Amino acid sequence: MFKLFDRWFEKSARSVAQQSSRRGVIKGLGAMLVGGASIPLLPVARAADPAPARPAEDGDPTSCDYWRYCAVDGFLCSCCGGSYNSCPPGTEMSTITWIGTCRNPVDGRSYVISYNDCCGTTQCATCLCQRDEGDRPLYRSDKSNDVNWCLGSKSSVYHCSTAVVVGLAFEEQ
Amino acid sequence: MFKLFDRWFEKSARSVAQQSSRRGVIKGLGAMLVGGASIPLLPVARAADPAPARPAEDGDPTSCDYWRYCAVDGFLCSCCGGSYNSCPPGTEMSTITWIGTCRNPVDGRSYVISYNDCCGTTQCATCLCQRDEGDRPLYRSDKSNDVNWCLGSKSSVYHCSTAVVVGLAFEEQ
Amino acid sequence: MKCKSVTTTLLAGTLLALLSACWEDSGSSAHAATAHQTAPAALDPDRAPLPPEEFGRIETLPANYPKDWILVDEVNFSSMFGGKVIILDAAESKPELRIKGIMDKSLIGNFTQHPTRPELYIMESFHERGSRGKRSDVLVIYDKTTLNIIKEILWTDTTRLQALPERYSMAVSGDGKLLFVANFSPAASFTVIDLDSHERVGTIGTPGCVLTYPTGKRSVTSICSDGGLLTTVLDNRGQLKSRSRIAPFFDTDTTPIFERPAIIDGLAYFPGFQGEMHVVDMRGEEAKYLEQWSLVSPAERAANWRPAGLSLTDRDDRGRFYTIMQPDGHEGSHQHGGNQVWVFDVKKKQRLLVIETPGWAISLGVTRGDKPKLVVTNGELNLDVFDVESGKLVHTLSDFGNVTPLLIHKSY
Amino acid sequence: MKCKSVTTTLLAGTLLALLSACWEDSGSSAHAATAHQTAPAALDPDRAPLPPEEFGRIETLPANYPKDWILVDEVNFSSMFGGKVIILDAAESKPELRIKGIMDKSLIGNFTQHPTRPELYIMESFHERGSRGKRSDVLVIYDKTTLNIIKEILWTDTTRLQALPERYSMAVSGDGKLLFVANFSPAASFTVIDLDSHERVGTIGTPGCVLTYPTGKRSVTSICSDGGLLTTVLDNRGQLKSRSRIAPFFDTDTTPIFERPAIIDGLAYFPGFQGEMHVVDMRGEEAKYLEQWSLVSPAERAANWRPAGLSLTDRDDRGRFYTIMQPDGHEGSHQHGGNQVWVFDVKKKQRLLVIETPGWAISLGVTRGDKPKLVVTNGELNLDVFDVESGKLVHTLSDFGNVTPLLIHKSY
Repeated sequence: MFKLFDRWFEKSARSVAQQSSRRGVIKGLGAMLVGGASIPLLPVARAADPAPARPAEDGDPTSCDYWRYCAVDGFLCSCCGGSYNSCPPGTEMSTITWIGTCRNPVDGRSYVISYNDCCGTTQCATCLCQRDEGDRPLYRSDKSNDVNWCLGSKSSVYHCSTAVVVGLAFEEQ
Repeated sequence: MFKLFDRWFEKSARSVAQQSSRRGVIKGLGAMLVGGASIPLLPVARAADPAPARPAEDGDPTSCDYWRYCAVDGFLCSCCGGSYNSCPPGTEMSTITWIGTCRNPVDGRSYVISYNDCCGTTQCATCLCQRDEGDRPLYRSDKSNDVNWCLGSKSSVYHCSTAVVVGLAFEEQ
Repeated sequence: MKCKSVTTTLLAGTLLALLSACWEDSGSSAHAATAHQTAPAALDPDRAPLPPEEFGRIETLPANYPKDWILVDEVNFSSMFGGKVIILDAAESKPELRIKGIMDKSLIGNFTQHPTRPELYIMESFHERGSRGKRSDVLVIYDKTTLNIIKEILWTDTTRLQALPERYSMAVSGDGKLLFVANFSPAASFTVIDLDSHERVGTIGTPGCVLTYPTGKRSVTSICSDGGLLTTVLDNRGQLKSRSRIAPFFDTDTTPIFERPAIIDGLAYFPGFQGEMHVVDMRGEEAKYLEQWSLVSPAERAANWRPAGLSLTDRDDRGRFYTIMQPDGHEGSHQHGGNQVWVFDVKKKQRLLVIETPGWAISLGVTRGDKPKLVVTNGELNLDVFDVESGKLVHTLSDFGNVTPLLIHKSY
Repeated sequence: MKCKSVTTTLLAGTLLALLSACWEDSGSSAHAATAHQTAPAALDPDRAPLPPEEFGRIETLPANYPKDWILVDEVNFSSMFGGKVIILDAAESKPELRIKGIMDKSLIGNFTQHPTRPELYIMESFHERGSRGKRSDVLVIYDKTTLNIIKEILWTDTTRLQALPERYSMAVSGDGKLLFVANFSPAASFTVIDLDSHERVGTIGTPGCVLTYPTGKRSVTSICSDGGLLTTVLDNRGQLKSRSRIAPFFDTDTTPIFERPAIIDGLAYFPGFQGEMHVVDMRGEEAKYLEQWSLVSPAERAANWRPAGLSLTDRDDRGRFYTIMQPDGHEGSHQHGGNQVWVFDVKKKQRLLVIETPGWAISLGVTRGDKPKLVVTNGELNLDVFDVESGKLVHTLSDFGNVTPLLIHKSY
């Protein structure tokens, strides 16, 4: 199956293992959930134990098939001087974004992932990753990755996308 | 022989027949010669007969090996909605530029060619043509095609390059 | 910059030496190698030399573009400052002659054109310093023949929709007198421009609903997060007169539809992700949901043949509907394009043609006239041009400055 | 945009319905197909779930960059608004981990860095509306660790040099206290910035001469249209103290030289188009022409082995000189690159190494340290990294957002 920009960015042509993911769990809350720059006050489960005995995640955060990227469409900040949950130097993390629900294959749990864009520098233009699972058109803006989500940041210029764990999806509680 | 940007623009990879050209005939006058937007008052020969009986030029003005392009380095306006001596719609012709001296294979004469840039729209980005015959570094700015010659125009944004016949080179008189 | 100052500042004391050198041919040794390669014609004194040529000539375009011309929305996804609308002759066989003109379109700008007036519209954004500094959102009205700017209208805020290109992020009203421009912050609204005066009339909220499908003479229909529609009816001055909500007809989670209809004779045809076809009557003052039928047979549905792509639908002048189709579709594949284009008679609800797109298809556009050409953004992000009647590939448009040509407009 | 307004404007009356839907898993049927593909782990209740993560984290860089890092001047020749400086680890074997940071560099901006202070400098230009409107030329001073902007200094005119990238379109003075920025309109000058106060000192004309080679403690040498040099000597305040012209030592038509020297221990090595090597002493207050020797043997000269390329020279920390070489050179081929890099001992005037560059070489840069890496812009406009001692290709840097990476800077 072709991805949209296969030839354009060679790396995006790597075959993408389809991650299991479930969504529809949280509907219609996208922008609201992540409207603040700090951890939003969500009715989601928080970790009781900050130091799990075994690795809590597995996989390569610079790879499009990493579990957190199930709904992403953009350049991965992990390849741009940032990480899966931090922005590259000199950029700014957007405060309004869209969300997905991705299943972590290590613990079997589904997490709400916030795909905050990093903004303020010309497009990073590498590691384009288009997964689109659960993506919906603009009319469901909370789940739409076609939008430039550098909204609520000083700059509207898109650089790359992160995948920040917001919390457990409701179904897991 | 590789050209600088061979792979980047496929068209520039077409083999370029080296046109004969002679320069050094007019030295050091570049910007001055074409400093005005109308035909500059040059001590060059003018045509006595505006309607020659036989075709006065030959070749494909969209092709990098066209005789007028002997010293060019840029996108050919002929491929961008303009022609070899006119700018595409919505752009503006720069008034300061660099020159070359190219031999017209049809009449065997050498002409002074002014490579006026068309400015004011993002790069045309097709038909990149790099001939560089007689090109000199920045210290000989009259013959330097590395400079963005969208100088003296309202916009400094380079779009494409023309090749305007200024007149006969001195040696032909 | 005047000649004199160039001369004095740049060449300074060396000018006299250079002038005196003008009459000698000092380049002969350096050029001897190439001078012999092409065996130039001998000087022919009987032939008149080429006359000096005029400086400053700028080309213009016809007010009515030929029917095979297209306008390509080039997002330039890796350098969004450099987005463009590229005007191309899709029928031109010589690649170097295809580009007719280029307009800038900054930061995922939106584009539409007037069907009858010689005007083109681009809604774009700038920061004062590229990616930083004060942002300005600007509607730019272009003269279609010169590609010169007639007017720029600065937005009072910075809320215009920035998303992958949509045919209906802007629209000209049915009576041709108003322009609607979608905003999204993510609060949704649209701004109304009077096209006679080229003045802004105002901005009207569309709570929970996005985009601007032209409806009736001067209404706007938007598509909503509840799976319904909202029609905003404007009065003669372009101000809000009334709103009308069309009840939900799809589920945004389980039976989502594409927000990209083809509008044929005032009827909007919205394909669903799984091959449904929803028909909405846009002819009256308010939109009216008409019916649902299926683009796919039961067997095709079982094989997961689905509409897929980015700008995946269009119509031709004969009223036929075009959509990209993908086999083995699944959740998450709806934007990934397909390997066929299906052409429908929407009155008979019958498929008329299947056009194979061996280079893949991401977006499509159809040219005007009785013998339209189908233009498809292929998997290499070039444009494949097909003859609709024969289904055959005519040629591929590449090397026209394309990076991500994601939306193809027919010309007027 | 506050959460509340998003909610109310975007979701409006549908919010309650959506909230109540939050607790049902309505996506299961749509996702059944993919849910079985990867056989997810069963839920493990003994394992602590991942904690929620902090928003807004931004990475930083070390004040002293590792020796294998390079800074790539990416002109983006087809979308010049989107030029960049890309900070890369040239030694990183995993492609996805090579990029360390990116700075914007608009409209063929110029770049240099301070050898000791944690500052980077970009001179760039903007029009108010992308390619139209008022132009601003701006010097931007970056903090090297955060890549945040410390200060922007707006030029009073719009004359800064816009040309294919040059190492010496800007330079830090020998004493580290001043920054010189080249202007070209085409009248040539340079602007002086005080790096202690981050204030502009003034602009000084260099009639007929361009670029800013740092000379002595606080002089600037420029290269002239007569084949000579001009040294501008500044006083303690960075103001013009005196000018000194160095007599012509080459003919700009018949024996042109590249304006791209490598400066090694204060001696500038300028290769000529046909393999000459001109040495200029930049250690004193005024530049002094020293001597000419040849990079090529008589046999190599007969085979037209010539220096060629765009940014074709550099030096390493051991004081060796590097240049791209081209066989069968001719008039017009001087910028087209070559298939070898030659490394010289400039004291002994001897060639030490020949490194084959099978992917062609257009520009080069050499990393710091005792075991430097040679980084070459190849014919596909990717970067080939060679181990200098073995001459072997280590790997190729591609897919880092490169379009036209025309100048490679070592890091400090």
